[in-house]
Amino acid sequence: MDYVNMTVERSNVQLSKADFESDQMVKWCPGCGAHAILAAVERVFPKIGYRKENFCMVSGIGCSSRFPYYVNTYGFHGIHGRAAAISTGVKIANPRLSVWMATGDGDSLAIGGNHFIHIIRRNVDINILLFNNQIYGLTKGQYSPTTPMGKITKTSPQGTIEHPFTVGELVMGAQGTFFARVPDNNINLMTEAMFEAARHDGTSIIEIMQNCIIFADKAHNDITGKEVKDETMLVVKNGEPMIFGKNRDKGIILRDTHLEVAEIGKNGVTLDDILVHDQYNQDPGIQLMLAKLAPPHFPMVFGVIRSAMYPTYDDLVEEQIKYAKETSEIRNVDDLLNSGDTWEI
Amino acid sequence: MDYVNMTVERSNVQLSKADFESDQMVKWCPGCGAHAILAAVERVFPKIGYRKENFCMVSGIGCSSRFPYYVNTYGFHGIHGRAAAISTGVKIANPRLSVWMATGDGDSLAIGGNHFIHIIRRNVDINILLFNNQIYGLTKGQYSPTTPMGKITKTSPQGTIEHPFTVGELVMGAQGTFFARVPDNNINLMTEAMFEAARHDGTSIIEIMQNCIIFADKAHNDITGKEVKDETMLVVKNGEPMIFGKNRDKGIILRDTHLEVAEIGKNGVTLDDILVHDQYNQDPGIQLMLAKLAPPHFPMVFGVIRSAMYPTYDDLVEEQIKYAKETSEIRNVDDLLNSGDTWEI
Amino acid sequence: MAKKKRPVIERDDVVVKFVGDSGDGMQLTGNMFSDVAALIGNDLATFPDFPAEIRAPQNTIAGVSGFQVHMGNSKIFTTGDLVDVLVAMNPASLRANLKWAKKGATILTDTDAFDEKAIEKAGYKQDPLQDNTLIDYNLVKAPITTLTKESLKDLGVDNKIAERSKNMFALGILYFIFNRDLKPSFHYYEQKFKKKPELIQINKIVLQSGYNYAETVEAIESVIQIAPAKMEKGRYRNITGNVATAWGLLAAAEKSGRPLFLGSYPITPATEILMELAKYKSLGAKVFQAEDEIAGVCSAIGASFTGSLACTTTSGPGLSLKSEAIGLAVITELPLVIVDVQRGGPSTGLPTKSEQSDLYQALFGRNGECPVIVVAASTAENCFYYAYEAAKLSLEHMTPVILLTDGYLGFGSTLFRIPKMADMPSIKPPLAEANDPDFKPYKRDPETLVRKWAIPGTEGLRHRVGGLEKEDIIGTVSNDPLNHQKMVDYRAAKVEKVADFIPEQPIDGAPEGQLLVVSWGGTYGAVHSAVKRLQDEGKSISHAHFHHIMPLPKNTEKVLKGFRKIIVCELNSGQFVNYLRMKFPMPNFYQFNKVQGLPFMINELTDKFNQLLEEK
Amino acid sequence: MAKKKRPVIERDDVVVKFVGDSGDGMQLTGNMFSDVAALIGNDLATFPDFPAEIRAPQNTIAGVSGFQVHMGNSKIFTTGDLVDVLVAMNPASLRANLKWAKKGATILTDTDAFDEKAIEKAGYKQDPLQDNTLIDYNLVKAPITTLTKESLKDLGVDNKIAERSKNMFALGILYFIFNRDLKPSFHYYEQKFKKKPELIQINKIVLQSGYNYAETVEAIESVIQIAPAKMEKGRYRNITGNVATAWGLLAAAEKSGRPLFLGSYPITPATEILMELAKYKSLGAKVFQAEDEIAGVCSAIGASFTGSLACTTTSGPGLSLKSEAIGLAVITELPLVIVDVQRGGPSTGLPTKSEQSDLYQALFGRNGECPVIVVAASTAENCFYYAYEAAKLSLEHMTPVILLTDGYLGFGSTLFRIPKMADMPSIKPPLAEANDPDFKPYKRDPETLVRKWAIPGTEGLRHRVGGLEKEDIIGTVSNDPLNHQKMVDYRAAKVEKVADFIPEQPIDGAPEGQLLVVSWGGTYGAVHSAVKRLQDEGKSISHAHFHHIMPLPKNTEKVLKGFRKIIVCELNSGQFVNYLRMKFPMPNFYQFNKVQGLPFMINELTDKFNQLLEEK
Ligand SMILES: Cc1ncc(C[n+]2csc(CCOP(=O)(O)OP(=O)(O)O)c2C)c(N)n1
Ligand SMILES: Cc1ncc(C[n+]2csc(CCOP(=O)(O)OP(=O)(O)O)c2C)c(N)n1
Ligand code: SF4
Ligand code: SF4
Ligand SMILES: [Mg+2]
Ligand SMILES: [Mg+2]
Repeated sequence: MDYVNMTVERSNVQLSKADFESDQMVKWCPGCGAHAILAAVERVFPKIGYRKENFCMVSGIGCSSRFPYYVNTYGFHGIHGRAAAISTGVKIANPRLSVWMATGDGDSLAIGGNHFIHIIRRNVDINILLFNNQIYGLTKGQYSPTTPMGKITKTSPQGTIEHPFTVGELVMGAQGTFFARVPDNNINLMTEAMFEAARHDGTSIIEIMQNCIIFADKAHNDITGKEVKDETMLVVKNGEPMIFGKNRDKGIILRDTHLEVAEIGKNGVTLDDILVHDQYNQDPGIQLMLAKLAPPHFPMVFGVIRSAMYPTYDDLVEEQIKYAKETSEIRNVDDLLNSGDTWEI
Repeated sequence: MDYVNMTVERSNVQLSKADFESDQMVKWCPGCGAHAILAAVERVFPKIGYRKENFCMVSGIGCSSRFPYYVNTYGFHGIHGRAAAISTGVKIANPRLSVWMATGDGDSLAIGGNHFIHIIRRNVDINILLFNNQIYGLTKGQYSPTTPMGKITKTSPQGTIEHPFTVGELVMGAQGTFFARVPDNNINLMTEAMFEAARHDGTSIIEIMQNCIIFADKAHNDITGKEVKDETMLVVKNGEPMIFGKNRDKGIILRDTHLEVAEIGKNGVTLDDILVHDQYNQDPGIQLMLAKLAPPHFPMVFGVIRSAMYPTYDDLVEEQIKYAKETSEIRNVDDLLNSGDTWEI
Repeated sequence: MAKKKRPVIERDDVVVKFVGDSGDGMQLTGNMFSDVAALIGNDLATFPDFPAEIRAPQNTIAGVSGFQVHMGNSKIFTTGDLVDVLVAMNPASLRANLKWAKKGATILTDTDAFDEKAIEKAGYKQDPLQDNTLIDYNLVKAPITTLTKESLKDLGVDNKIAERSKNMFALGILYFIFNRDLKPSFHYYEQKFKKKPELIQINKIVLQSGYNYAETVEAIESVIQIAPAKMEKGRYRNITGNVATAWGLLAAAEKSGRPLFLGSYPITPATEILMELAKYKSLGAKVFQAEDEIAGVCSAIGASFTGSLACTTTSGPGLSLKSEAIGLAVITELPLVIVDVQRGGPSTGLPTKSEQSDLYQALFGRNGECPVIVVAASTAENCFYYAYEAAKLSLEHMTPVILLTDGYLGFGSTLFRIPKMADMPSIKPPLAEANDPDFKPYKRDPETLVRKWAIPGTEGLRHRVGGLEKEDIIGTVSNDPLNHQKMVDYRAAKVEKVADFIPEQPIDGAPEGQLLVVSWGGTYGAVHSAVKRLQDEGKSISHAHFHHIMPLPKNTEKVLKGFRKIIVCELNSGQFVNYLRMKFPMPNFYQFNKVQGLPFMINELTDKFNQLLEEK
Repeated sequence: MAKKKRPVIERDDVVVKFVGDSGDGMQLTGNMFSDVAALIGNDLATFPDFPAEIRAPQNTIAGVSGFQVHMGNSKIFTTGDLVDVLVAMNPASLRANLKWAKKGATILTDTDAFDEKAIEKAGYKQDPLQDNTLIDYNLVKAPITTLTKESLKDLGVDNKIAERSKNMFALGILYFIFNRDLKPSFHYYEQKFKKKPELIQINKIVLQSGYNYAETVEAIESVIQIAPAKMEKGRYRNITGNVATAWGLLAAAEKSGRPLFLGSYPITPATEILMELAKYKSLGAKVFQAEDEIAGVCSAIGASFTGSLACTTTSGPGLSLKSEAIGLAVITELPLVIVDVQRGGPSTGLPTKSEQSDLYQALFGRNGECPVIVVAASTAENCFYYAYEAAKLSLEHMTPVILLTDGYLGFGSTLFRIPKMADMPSIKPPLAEANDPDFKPYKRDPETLVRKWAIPGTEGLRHRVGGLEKEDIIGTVSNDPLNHQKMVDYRAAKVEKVADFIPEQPIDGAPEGQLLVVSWGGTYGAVHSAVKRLQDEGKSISHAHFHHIMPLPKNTEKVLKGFRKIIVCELNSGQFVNYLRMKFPMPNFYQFNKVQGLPFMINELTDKFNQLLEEK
């Protein structure tokens, strides 16, 4: 397949799904959206082309964070909220690893929020699979920072009174370079986004609208459900106009300072008026507006929304080290110990 | 003066600066920008019109966080990074207090990043004075999350390799309802922004471009310096066109999907083409673009950039309690103890 | 099979455990069963045995969910070591629990669930109902699923719903075995399914069918009767430790006049306290689900500064995260109740299991000289009283209190005699009065060394506190060396002085003798039972169970000195015994420790005690 | 005044302190002064005394900055209790430091700085140079500012710059008093101001003028000479504890072949380690300034999993924040070096002051049963060796190590005999080999109980670790009760076994006697000096200073048992003594504690020791 990030060591042989299957019993609830995400990962990893020993999967705590046990890679099941910090250490220590992080909306946006915005700001080359089920699954059903306002959960018997984050907005507000949104019920969209994330040099956030069948069942159904999705999901592709609808006759246009839905063929709107998606645009302005769109007045946007080039933290670390090694007179610890003011007695 | 947030108890008497002066020695370095911020606060507090006992000042740790000692209000000097969490507790516990938070770029954006984005998301009615000196002052000069990339500091001898946050972008990415940016060398702009922050019902972030004369002297000088500021600062006012320049002949226009600087009178641009600032716009799209603007191609935008109405967390808490009190049968602990399944022996 | 009248056997106490797949409704079944026992006047204790996963794959060992009930005709102290009656709904649950069954125990199984696949998944080589596996037990094999479906045939209920009520069929069988009345359960269905009346009928029919079926089963040779326990008169309810903790905090808030604020982040096994308190906005409780544990405790500190009874609830990893902030509450001398519902550690450890291994952390886990009050509850029911006590001590002594409970207490339930709020001890926080001209933020009451609490919004008391060392009396920042020493000493003395305000340490048994058994926290029931057994045998053994840990009761040294040997029993590697060693340089401390995520068994305790009694 | 030849007085050791306003350059002056002492072969120790504020208002007590040098003709163990020569550049610095001056000490003041305003700001009622305040001292009053300006008149230097070099004038006076050569300082200027040659000249002139002026001052009746110390042959340098710590880590990385990773967040007084390591990218050190302490330690854990010598550096509040994550490193059994440069607590406390109050936290401050290795450095210089040792133990025993230093060690400096890397002990981490068919993540070396380190990227070793309890040998998640007990015991035993690999505890003095003085960490110098003094007086007193705290050296009990009384001296309220009480049930522990943000004074120690020696 085409270009992937060249820092990571490549495999000489063609790998297959079996290379990444672990021998551990998968303990998610039957019907949980996480199963599909696992299937997507097992499908995409062999395609990426790296040596299988160079994959490293890191997670925090939560249902989603059990992920590393189910993939046969080097894996680290961390503590709650700290996956991004652990991943950062892994990647800096060895940039030749392909580091993947599995995390939840609680893990990364509640307790882990700080590490999340900082890994993004630094643009450490990590691929983050954010299982957004809008609930704390593992602790059995408390609201999370993405739970819609008003929702009744175990800790909000009168409905939550917290305005939720929109993951894409937060990512871009933190200077993110890659953001994709995918539903857990479309394995192709998932694998495509994962593949692009692997290619992207920098922090890649893939928000996966994942169903928690036990504590927030059908939370995404109004958007990703079979019956509605043609009208509620806009899947963007780079270079293509942003069209959706059962008859693919609706599109997104920019009017004055804001986005609007227009019907092609009505009010003089033609295909040429429809915005063409540019995921590589450095300026996140439009991408941010896209990430914010949501029903009832808009479809929600899926696919790779942003993928902008920017130096990565891990590359810059290596560059500074290389430069220092080339220029410094201190080449080993004996040099160091004897540097500066010393005298003989 | 005009409308201020009505939750907080008002003073019967006219207060003055003297009512807020503390007896503590101010221990910031001579020439530090913090002195001017203190002056602004002492000027604006009496104008706000609240009872002086109802002001509560909360901070974390840092030079900026010594602020509470220097104002005669109830004050709490917290621990590093946690001012937003402490403030949240203060305000929920007593919404009739006017809670002000003094914090630094390290305190709120490094260690305190998580509480910062969550207080904003919840829209707790707190006024946050964020002293952005682009450095850790108190610990003597390490780079912070707002230090420009490439800057040499005590911990970046080869220059930082971290992409900085733009405070306004982070605020809006976290669903912020109020954002203002002011320089520490303009007391009027500071007091105006503080007054508006007090009026705003929700989390108000005032980013103050503060000079740390010791460890990052003149960090903002290229923008707020006397010699350049006419060309590098655009001060927005609600309802007014976004004009700047020594001759006030430059303005901001929207072309296609992005903002541009235009000269009035050139290329057919007239005053009418210049964008008019709408700080109350719910949709943060343009406000976000404004917050991002910076030299060399743009001026940096100052003043109140966003101030949108949205329910506050603390108000909703009170509402739910009120509703529960009106509707629940459990009115005291005896009721509670005897509720549900009980039996007599 | 013909119905026949069974002999009724009187029993003092019986342990029943319901086990099945996560989806089999064992928690509900167990709860209904114990409610009926409680209603007829048995004392009881229950414990749910959740799988670590939300819904592990069906029919696996990992997916087994259980509920144990211990009921009796006198005070019940534990949930029972071994089981008299085991209801096993599938092969995996049988396999996982058989080791807990007494020899000769009655085992009720759903034979329909023992198909080849399920048997294999459970890890059995062959059907345990057919080979010798259960030869030592009184096996009741019933095709429960089939019978349930059959009983509903006439109603035309679809198979799935029918299958889901098989737990009620099993419950019906148990009701027969225990000679129970079905009416309370009928009443329960009527309440619960008000909005789905068809479910009322279904459940009633199934329960009754199970009962009727049992009458025909020959293996059930007798029915068991447990007389009501002689309990103090009063109104009772069943309560879990977590709910009791939540209510204790609400009670303290009401009594003290200080509004309750809870700042918490969910974590097993403490989450229920947060969920419970979130329900009582009508009592003015302000419950803030924070973004993390640090925000939880820091928001509570903010609320405490603002005059609330401020609390935060968590488990071990969360307590670690809160440790820096607890130091802030110590130096600002503000009340703060920290509840740690302990679980298995270290790190994430065994989150759904219980142990007592956070004691070190509670006592010592903060930077600097940073003493706090530590108390520990010992039963589900007294979580109410110790939560109340923790709040009272915190409010009256202006210092953080850590209340230690654990997963067993938190999830387990006991009966709770409902107190009257009027009878609860008073709580009088040292509020500063408006415009008090003598107010100084760090001026202390000479008797308690407690400073006054001056609440924002009060006229004439504006002041500032914070985490830097405070100047004595005036409370400004001070770097003065002798002042620092003084303040360090004050903070320690203030906590030590709490010993003047707590009860003396009681001894269960003679105040002098061969062996003193020491325990603390959630092990009370097992240790008490073991000591009692040996006392009944006439051994020279006494028991001191500690609820107040920091400070220790004033007479502690005297209590310890009365015995030739002291054995400290804990579900950790020896944290309390080491703490006692620090305080009392005595050579005769022994220790008995278990770190298995399991409670003590009475037998292992008595074995150990006997050994010590016999050795020189 | 005429120049006259002064008598030369030989002294064994002298303490000099430079004090002035924050902007007066006292740190630089002190450093230059001590460098010259070192060059001529004196042994020395230095300590800077920063204000808590960056630049407190001029001429205030809060703004006083100081630098103390203790130099001598034999080994120097402390920075000195009291001062022989005090250079006070303004009234505030005089007032703040006079209490540290010996009776009869020489006090050099800049009379120009004693104007009315400054005198008042310092809190003096009248000019202390004019009244009886300094009657007990040998006062040298010099109009330093004026003289400095004058000396530069010919150069046409502007007044501001001239004023800023007044510290060099004072230094010149000191050089005269101590009979020093000016050349090394001239050389220093030449190096430092390569790019600003005018400054070379200015400084040289001012320094020389000060020297010359001193010759004319009558109050200087003699000059002091300190002979070179007899030190082991070798190459030397001056080093602070923080720099030594940083270098020790670099040395361990080189020796072990494991790349250094540091994940840290700035915090006083530990920041210098981070800043120092950030300089050595040429040695491959990867230094990550994290967003907070938790990210610091967690990134280090990630790097450790990935095969680095992973470290994190902090002070008390930061250690609190890291406690949860340290548990993760314990259960994943990964190497991790945590450096805690202790400061005054609790909470933010006294951030610029030093104490030893994080010991409890280091030993016990984590949830669950969570043992780590704890070692403590005792001099600025041996921070190098104990950082190296901490890394070695961590890498070889696959477990976190907490290295305790403190603000005194960190900021203070001593001479450091430069070792050769070839002579440093080997470090052999237990790396798993690629494709090892026997590799199992939790299989242990039977001798050390250490598991193998299998580094991501290595062929044939893919595996997963994490914070949930691990199954013995295979390392998968396990909830099994007996497995949990086994793993808890393994983790404890693995740390205890480290005692087989560390040196026995040495005793300074006889192995038996009346009084054993026990100390640990940064108090070594003062305690050693006090004991030595009494030993010289023939008292039956010995000293055991502990560097290895968890585990303790194997012979510890034997060491303690040799004495009638044991006194444990600490700069906290008694944390190590309580830890010893836990381990050794002996009735004869006494304690001496001080929590003032100040080091021990030799006199207060000898008083206490004498008292114990005299009492029955
Ligand atoms: C320090 C700490 N705090 C809290 C917890 C409890 N906890 C475990 S997972 C979780 C939230 C899970 O939510 P999310 O990240 O959305 O994952 P999900 O289970 O929904 O996939 C919480 C609160 C913990 N394990 N550690
Ligand atoms: C838990 C903790 N970590 C670190 C520190 C050290 N520290 C104090 S202030 C500070 C950063 C200050 O930077 P900023 O917030 O920008 O404030 P400024 O001093 O620049 O106003 C740091 C790292 C601390 N006090 N506590
Ligand atoms: S609780 Fe929800 S998120 Fe967790 S495994 Fe079950 S369905 Fe999935
Ligand atoms: S160090 Fe910088 S920020 Fe701090 S007081 Fe001084 S000038 Fe101000
Ligand atoms: Mg979730
Ligand atoms: Mg700053």
